[in-house]
Amino acid sequence: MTNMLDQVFVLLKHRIVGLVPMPVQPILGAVLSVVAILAVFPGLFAISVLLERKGLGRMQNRIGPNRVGPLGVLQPVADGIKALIKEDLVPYSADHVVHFLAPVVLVVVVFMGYAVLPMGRNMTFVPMDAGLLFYFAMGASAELSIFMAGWSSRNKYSLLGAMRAVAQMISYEVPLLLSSVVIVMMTGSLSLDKIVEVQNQYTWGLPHWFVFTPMGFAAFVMFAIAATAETNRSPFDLPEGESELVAGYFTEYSGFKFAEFFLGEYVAMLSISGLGATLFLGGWSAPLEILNVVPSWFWFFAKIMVWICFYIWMRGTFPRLRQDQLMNFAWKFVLPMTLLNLLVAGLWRFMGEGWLRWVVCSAILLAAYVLGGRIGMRSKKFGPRSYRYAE
Amino acid sequence: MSESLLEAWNRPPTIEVDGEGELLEVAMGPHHPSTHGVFRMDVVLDGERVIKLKPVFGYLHRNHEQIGQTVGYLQMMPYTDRLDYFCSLTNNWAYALAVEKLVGQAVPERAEYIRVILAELTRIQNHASTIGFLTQEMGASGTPLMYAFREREKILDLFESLTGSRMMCNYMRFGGCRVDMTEAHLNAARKIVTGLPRFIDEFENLLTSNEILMARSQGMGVLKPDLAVNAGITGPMLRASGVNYDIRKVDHYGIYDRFSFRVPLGEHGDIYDRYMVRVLEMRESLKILEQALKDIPAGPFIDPKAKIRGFKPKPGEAYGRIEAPKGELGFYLISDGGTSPYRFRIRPPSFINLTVLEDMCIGQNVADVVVVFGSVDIVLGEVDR
Amino acid sequence: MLGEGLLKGLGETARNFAGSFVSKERLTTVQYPEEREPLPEASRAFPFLVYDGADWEAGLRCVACQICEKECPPKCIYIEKSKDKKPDYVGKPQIYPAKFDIDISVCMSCQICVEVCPFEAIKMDNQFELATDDRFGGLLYDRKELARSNEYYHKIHPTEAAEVDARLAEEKAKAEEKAKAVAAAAAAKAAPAMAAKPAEGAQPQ
Amino acid sequence: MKTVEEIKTAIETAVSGAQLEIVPNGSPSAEHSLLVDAAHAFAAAKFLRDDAELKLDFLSNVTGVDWLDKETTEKVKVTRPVEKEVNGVKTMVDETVEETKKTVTPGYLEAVYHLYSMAKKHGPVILRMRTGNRSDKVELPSLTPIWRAAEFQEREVFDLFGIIFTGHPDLRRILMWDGFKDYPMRRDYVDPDDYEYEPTAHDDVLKRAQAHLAATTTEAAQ
Repeated sequence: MTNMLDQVFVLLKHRIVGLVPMPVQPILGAVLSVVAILAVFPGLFAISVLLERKGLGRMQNRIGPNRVGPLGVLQPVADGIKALIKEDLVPYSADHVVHFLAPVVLVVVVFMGYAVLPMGRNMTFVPMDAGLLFYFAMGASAELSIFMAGWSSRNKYSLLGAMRAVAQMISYEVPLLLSSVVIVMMTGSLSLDKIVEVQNQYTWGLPHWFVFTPMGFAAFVMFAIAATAETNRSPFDLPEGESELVAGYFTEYSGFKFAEFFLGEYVAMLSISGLGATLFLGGWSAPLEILNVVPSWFWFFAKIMVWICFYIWMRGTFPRLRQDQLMNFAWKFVLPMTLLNLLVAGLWRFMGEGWLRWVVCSAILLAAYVLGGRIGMRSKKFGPRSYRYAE
Repeated sequence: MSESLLEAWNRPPTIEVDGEGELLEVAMGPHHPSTHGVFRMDVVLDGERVIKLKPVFGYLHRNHEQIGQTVGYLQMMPYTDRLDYFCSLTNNWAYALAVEKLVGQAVPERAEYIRVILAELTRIQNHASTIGFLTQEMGASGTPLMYAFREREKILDLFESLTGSRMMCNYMRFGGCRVDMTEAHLNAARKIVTGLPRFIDEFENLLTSNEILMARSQGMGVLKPDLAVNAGITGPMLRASGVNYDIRKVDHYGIYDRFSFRVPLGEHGDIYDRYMVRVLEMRESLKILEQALKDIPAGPFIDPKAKIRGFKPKPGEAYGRIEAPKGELGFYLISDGGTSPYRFRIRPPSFINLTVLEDMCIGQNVADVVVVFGSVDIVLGEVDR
Repeated sequence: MLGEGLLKGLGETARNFAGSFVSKERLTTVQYPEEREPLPEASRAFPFLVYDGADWEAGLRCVACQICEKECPPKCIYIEKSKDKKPDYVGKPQIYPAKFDIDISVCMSCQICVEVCPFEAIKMDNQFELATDDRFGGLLYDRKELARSNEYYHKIHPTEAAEVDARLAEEKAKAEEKAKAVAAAAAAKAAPAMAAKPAEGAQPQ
Repeated sequence: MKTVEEIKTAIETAVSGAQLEIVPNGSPSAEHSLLVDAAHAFAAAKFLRDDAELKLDFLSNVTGVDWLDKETTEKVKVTRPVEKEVNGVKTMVDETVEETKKTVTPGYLEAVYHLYSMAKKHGPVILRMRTGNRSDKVELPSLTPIWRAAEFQEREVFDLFGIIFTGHPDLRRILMWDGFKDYPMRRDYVDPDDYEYEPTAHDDVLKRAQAHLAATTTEAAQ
């Protein structure tokens, strides 16, 4: 029964595909999967937008949207309708073709990433051997669309935003990749399915998630930071830094194209959360062995939503960094840490079983973090201050 | 479409400057999310580095000085509310002080206490919201701002129950105040004062040790003390540069010599110091409030001989100034014996504090421009008047 | 340690998030059109004219002295005096405003008109929902639209209205006393004359 | 702090040739000011800032004042030869007649500077400068090189009063837009005719509103 529930979508797909003649079956299967992804993730986008607005509101002692539908749950629908019926303004001197293509490219590229994500047991659209590689290739293409948008708008704010976005995303791609390499080293595979399989084992009822190992945890933190920067989320939301650049690269977009950017951003967020969950939090595997009765796809989506909530929480709390600080942080702190982490992962591998490797690896990483942080703060002369008073 | 407009649109976005290469010229404002209203900065950028910055004023210019010269002395009082609409009560006080100086009007003791209480409450709510706006400009999605407004609301509720209006108080009169602060009002003020330290602690927890805030504000927008003095900078911004000059301590206007409070001073003159000086000033204001609310005597709240109608000062002039939350707010009045001033001049702190905006921004990043600008703490109603 | 302040901040927002579900203090929103906070008594919006009794036209306290018109800072009051007179609250015949307009779009709610009015005739209302889509006429209130009963005044500013009523009653009493005294004096003056008159009349022509 | 008289003598000894005058202030505040001639104002201001005892390092307030032409009428007795017929013979006789004489004191623009000391915590010292007249001789030396605080304020005085500060680094209009012609803070400034809807107009405004209405209706009729 639990197995049935777990595999309900897979079985459903097989049943439907079985209805058509053999030669058409692969195509229908692909179409079904695509439709499912295109239906589920924009739905999740709507939910996370609502969650963000409500959650942010609650953090700021407000209620948040509560007028459309009960408790405001229909707010995303209203927003969508509004975006659809708004006039689509294109600046006179903009490059019309590129201006039109930019949001389309973003949405397409972002959805491509889902092809390799295992969303449940046997629920990977394309179980690719080099899934991780494919994912990063697709993720990197998003920069193209952002640059297209910024350049074609012929707006100075857009241009500045696009420049920032490209610099930032390229910089953070490096730590993002390197922190994932740790997982590849531990599993010996680039296949995301394989990575989940490795984590889906239990000792004393506890899972073997990579986040519970020293270098896995370090990689997880680095990955989270880089993922935030990669999706242009607060505190790394400089490309659209509202207070300085109005709306950054999509300043000149309105109506449905604006909505597409919005959608692209959130879907990218969801997908990178999905990747993070797959790599470090065991993908679709349950957090405790006894919880395996709950279907695997539930765990996958639950982990995504928790990740999104953390994003929202950060957005509600932090101010934004500045461009050069962001770059410094990426190249001078996160990157060395990820490199060290690779070293530690190697050490872990060769030290063999036992408690010693836990202590050594944790100590190395912790010391590096504390030292690096302190040196970084010192060199920039940051720190708390004391004040004098005049009577 | 006209040819010139077309040309303007097709012009390349960069400008050529000798020796500097291609530069980007951006007009930040008047329609910009972080210019606190309608203010414009013409910024010339090399990449993201600021090469030149020229502030452009006047989008909210209503010529208050001309209004002041056409309407009578009392009639100007409600207009002063509309200068710095965040701190109408300190504006009222500065104007009342100038007129009282012009005619030699004494103020009863209770009225002085009421003025101090209201001015310090105004200072707290202004500083809190300024920090909120500052962090908003750093990109904190409004959380500190909302917390600041939560507390500000309590203070404004007190203002409304006392003066009848939340922001446009029009409360002070020459020789006192318009209505008395009853025991209920005083108790409400006491309740606010006891609740505020917790709020400031919360605020500091959220911000003071935040590494991102430190990175964004420490060493940014430095203002050297010599320049600050020479450029006539006043208020928290001056004290953040380490110059000990608080008009409450220097002029002892009102009854400020009766209270024990300290003046926090910064050391580096950067944005972080401006932030911290404001936080510490809020704490000092709380001290003043505690003392004032304890000591407030009974008595008349306005000089019974004070004239409301037919106010005609003798010819002469006076310059009255107070330490408003944003700096030195002064009113300069010349009377020719008529019912309205011959010359009415406002010395707006936020306007003059902008003198050094360019000096603080040059060489910084474009992202820092808005933060530096936010740390100056201006209200366009007062800048443009 | 790097990140300590960030964690502290995260803790603070989490506390507020959780607090918003349990404490009113951390969820300060008032959902305005449905939920309303009671206005404080001193709250003021725009001026209205007070009348006594049931008939607004007869009971208007305003005597068209035009002080408020003169003292109004943005000059939003326009008064035309009447040609005839009608009795005021004391009973003395007084001029009344034939026209009394306030341009609410210009008015800045400073209540200086209230302060300078010697007849307690103009007071501040606390009605603030006056939006209209008529840019010109819609916000120009004539005396009928401005007139409110004394009971209404009592309802919105009870303490102040009670003081005003006491003061007016005192004035009225004084005026009546004075009138009585004047009448008595007149009577006293008239009495000898009256006494003399019949004597005169008695004289045969 | 030194009194105004002492400051006056101090400046006179320090800046040779400076002509100073104390402008009394009739109000109870009794803050008398020093009138400095434009030629020596810069040197005097520099002295005030740098003098060890005064050290007026903080320029608080800069403003302009517009003093209109003053017309004074006085009755004077004038003796002049008048042709008179005395006993049928025309002779010239000196006669004293009373005449009203109108003298026009030319108006001027005035710049007022309020100085304080942040180092010594005293003040204010009020410095005044006057232009020659209100039309063509409106130059005054700028004190911006001495106090940066004057930068925007002098621009404002230039914008609203029309005093031209020579030596100001960037003298442009500040509150009004660049193409604006008049100086709106002058006492004789006439604001533009835009009285379109004035339901509660008074006095001058009423007259002008009516004139405007008449003008627009005739325009519309034509």
